[in-house]
Amino acid sequence: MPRPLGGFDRRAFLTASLLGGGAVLAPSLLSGCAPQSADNGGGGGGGQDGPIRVGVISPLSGAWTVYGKAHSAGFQMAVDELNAAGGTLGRQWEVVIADSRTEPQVVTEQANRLIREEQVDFLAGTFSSAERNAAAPVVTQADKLLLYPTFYEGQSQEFYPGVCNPNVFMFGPEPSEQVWPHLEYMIREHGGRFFMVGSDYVWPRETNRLTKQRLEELGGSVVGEVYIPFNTPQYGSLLGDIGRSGADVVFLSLTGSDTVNFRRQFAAAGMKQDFTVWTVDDEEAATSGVGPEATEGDYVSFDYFWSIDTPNNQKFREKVRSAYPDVIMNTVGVAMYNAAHMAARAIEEAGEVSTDGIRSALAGMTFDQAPQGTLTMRAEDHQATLPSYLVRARPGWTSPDDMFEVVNQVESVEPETAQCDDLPLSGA
Amino acid sequence: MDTEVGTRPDGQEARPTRAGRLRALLSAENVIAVVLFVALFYVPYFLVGFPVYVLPQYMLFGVLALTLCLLWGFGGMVSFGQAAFFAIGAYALGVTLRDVGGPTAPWLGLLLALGLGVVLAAVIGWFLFSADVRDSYFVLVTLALSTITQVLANSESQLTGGFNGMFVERVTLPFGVVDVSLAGDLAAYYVIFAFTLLCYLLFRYIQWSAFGRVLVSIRENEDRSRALGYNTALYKTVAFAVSGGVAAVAGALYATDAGFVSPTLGGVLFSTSVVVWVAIGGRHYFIGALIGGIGISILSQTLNARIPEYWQLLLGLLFVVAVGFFRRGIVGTILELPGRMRSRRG
Amino acid sequence: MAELLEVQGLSKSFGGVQANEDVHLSLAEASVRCVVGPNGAGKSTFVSMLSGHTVPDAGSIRFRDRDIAGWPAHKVAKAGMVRKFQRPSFYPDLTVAQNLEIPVLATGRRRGRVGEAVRDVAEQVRLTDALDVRAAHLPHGRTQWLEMGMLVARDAELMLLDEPTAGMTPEETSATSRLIETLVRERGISAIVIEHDMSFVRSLDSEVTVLHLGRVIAEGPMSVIERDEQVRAVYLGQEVT
Amino acid sequence: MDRVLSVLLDVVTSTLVLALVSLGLAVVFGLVRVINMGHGAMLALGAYVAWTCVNRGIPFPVAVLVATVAVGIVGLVFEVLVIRHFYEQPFETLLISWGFYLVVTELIKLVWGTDLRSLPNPLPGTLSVGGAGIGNYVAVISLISAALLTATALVLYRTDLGVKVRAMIQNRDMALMLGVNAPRMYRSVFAVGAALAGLAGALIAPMFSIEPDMGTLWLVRSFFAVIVGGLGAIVGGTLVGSGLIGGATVVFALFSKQVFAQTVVFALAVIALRFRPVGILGRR
Repeated sequence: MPRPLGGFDRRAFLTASLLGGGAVLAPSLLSGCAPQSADNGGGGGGGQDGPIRVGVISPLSGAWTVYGKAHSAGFQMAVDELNAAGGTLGRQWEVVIADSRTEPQVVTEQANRLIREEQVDFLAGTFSSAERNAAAPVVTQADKLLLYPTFYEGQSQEFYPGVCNPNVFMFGPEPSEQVWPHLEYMIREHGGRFFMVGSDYVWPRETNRLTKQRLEELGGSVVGEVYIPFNTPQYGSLLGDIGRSGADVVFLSLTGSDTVNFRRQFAAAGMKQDFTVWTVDDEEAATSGVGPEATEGDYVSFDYFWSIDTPNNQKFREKVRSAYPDVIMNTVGVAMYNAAHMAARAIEEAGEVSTDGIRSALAGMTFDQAPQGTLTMRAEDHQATLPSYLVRARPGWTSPDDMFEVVNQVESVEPETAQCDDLPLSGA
Repeated sequence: MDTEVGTRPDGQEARPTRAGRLRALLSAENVIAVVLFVALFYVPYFLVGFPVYVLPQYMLFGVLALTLCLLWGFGGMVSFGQAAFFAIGAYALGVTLRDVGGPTAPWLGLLLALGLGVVLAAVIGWFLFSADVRDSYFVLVTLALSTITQVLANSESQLTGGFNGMFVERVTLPFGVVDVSLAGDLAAYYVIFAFTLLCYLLFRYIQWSAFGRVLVSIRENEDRSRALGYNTALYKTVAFAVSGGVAAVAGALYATDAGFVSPTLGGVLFSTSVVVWVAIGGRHYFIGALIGGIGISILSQTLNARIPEYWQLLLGLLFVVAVGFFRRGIVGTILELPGRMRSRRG
Repeated sequence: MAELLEVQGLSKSFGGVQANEDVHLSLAEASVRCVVGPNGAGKSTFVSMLSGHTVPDAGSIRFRDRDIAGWPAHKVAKAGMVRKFQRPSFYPDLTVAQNLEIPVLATGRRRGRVGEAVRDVAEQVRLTDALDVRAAHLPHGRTQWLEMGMLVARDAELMLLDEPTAGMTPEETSATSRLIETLVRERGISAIVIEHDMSFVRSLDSEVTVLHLGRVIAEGPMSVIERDEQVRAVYLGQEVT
Repeated sequence: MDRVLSVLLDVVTSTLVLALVSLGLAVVFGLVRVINMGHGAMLALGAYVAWTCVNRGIPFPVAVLVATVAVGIVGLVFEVLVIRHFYEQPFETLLISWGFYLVVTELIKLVWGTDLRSLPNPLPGTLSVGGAGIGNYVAVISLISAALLTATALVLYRTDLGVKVRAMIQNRDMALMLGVNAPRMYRSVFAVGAALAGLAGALIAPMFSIEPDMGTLWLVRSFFAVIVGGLGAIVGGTLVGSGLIGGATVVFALFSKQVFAQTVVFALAVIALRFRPVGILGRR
């Protein structure tokens, strides 16, 4: 087979460089034919007539595909409801879904595409904090909004523009909403010595830091804190450490396949009988992955569960069953659903589809039709005030329908104020 | 003139070939390169918005493919760790901008990226090549390199921002009298276009140089080259260092252009994508690797939205075919088509 | 005048098996030495130690008054002693011209002179007609010549030729011996030739060193060697004449 | 004392589980010199086949057998269609088997979807070994791993077939003279390697998340286990390599952060490769 060795003699080399050089010089000679100015702000969306276009970025392939279905379905469902009711300001809604492939770098690319090419009016979605951070500079530069649905570590100025950003709204719970309301219950029922196991990144570290702070105020203590690199298959040594730690509660913030692997091995080692497990990651989809025997009796806390019995949720469940029977609905799907409805109300209130209009109308808005109860978007830091539920996995559950029973609930938790420099967050 | 020497056989048959025919073949490669760069140059004249924003990033992926092409197509070393260098460069610029600042920080960052890429590759390369670690073993080590890079980038959040990633602003590069700001997409486009062209010419120069020829001889028969007096470990180390350095600078430019860096950029998944690009584009021609990197990125972007499952499957199948049965890759095959047709007629 | 190569007390053992023991050899400028011996005599080990592919346990290899024992192969080659392998080793996917270009580049010639040197060597090893042929397509005999050409192109002062006529027709074999003679005469290159083919050795008409069980058992012109009792005993059953 | 014993137990089980996962890789690499990057996809395939069987009401042990055979057949087909053309090119086989990984992983996604799956633990409960607890199922698969390693060793060193196979490693031409049908032998070895991957995938399925990419968890680890262990030293090498990669991670994690433990072990593996390119127990 031929291989190029000296496939480039000097003459050809010079010719090629000259041609290349010529090409570089050419445009300056062709006066009046300058490159078209590519403005960075993107187009003005769909304008003030025609459909309202929303870009949704979901992890439809890659490591977090399992969450992606509920994520995009939640938004789509709300939009279908809005359209069935005649749209907003007399305009229909259009959703453009983009796949993040669970790669933050792809999010940067897709956020740009949605804004510049698809001319969407605003963005919703992204899944992990990394994905949100990847989209944030893009929306900031284009002055579009991002409605973010996922439970996350809370806002702190050092992670600007991913958080503390006037263009970003948080529809999911942060640790003071997701964890704090249930600490007293757990200490009372199972004891205050916590062993913390998390994936090795910001969300678990921050969640654990806040949990530890509150736990110690309540008289509890942390007897172990371990962070696991992603994609760790075996947990032998860690299980041993936990076994010897004398902990009451194993507090888990592992994610992805690691949480499944850990919990299955934890159960197989017979450790469930000695320790109480509390996870702040494993919503219905991940718990399904772990399976009934390895999860029974374990605690999970979120703002929403499929099994909570509010009137809103009963209606919501019916709709999901008929529209998306295959989707395991969860906290992020519901947050996407809420985000769409609240955005629609904001547009109506503002009377136009504009970043400033939606932003100022969303700030402070209360939405009582949320499946989990009543939700308020705090004006000050764009953090949703949410209900909080602590549930326990039933023995021998077979599906999300009978997966969890609620053991502790708070109707509305006022989250800690975000650690941002300039509050309230408002458009520049 | 040494034009008669160092020419390439055209086709499989053992027949002498005339220089004119070879020249035609040579120019096919150059013509494609010129067409590609002229086309890229004029893209902003015809398209606005997203393509102008995203193409520079794909060009940098193309440069990353070039660095692997040097190693694999010319040096016979497959690296599953190119993404690691790309990410290290990206973080180097990001950290410099964040922690040093000032008007010269962009240059410092690019320099740091280059330095880190070169030094890391040189150290790893010399460590392994001097003990004659090669082929599959080398692949495994580079695989470990990207694994470790991703794990550390995730874990060392003080430095890298961890899993949540690091923001990198669009830099302004002071060129003595003028400052070139990459803040506008158009400026970023042409700066990265120029960088890509420069890299392509650099790699073609390497190919043409004595170093490049010796590198190919090492791919063909390392023992022979060594027994002719070449310190082959040194040659391979230099090739690896050049490749690591260029990959790191490309990564730094990517960081400032995309505005965001996260650990997956250095991971195994991205590293293996680079191998796929180069295999399908054609590993024996730099232009093949470049087109592979840019073209497959464009296709991935468009097709992943439409047929995600089937596109990945198709890519996997294409890869198997390219590696096993179709080693010139797509561009290589097109380039060698005229020669093959002529030799069939002859 | 100092000898080109002076080998003394060279020894090597592999896992208890003594491959070479106290081997000595000296070679003058522009001369040829054949090293013969039955299978397992230690010829390959000997040549590998000379070329730097095997590190000797003991002994010295003085080449142009430098002790190169234990040097890595590429430094030995740089010093001027270049090896041809038993199985022809070249660049199969490159053309003959490119094969010859690589060793020329190693001599540090200026770019403009490379082509000339390549054509020059090609003519010497009768490959001018095949410059643009891929080396893999050469017939076996010609690949041996190609590899020898590569040593010449490298400006070797001493060629280590490990079985240069293996797989050759009788005509090619005699042409090879003429080639070696020409190289010695015209370019002043020396050669150490490891061979099985006794008629080839005879036709070279050079000094011969006989190895047996890793030791030198005889040394001298072929005519003397052939009458040596010990050599005859070693080759008993094998064809010497 | 208790702690020492329990750490020891962790080291042993970690080593044996990794050895189980790596054995198929070791057999293929050791005997036919193919670095099978598709190994991870074969593990996943084994897990999915077992999952499907169990969900159809087939008892777990039978499901494991079905997975073993099924993946063995997939390996055989892959060998016949592709791999056999490339035995003399270790580089190409490595890359092609990576392509196999990409293709099979995507096929798994198409057939089974991307939801996380799990298999119930077939042997719940624990047993106590001198005060230290260990899960029944972990104990059983550790024993199975030990048994498989022993069986492999017996086949290779105590049977006619083993002699032939080892002759083939040493010298292909000589093996031909001994009447070994090399192509058929290669094919069988590759299929056996695939079957072992399927077996391992099915066996570990109850302890792990079953998902299309589950093989990536093991990719680098098992390659290092095999290669660091040693070329040609199939059983001992795998054990030593797994001990270094799996066991050492456990030990390092006692004193340091997990990240550091994993990084150091990889770095050690690279250094081992540098100074003993043929592996710790390997021979050229």
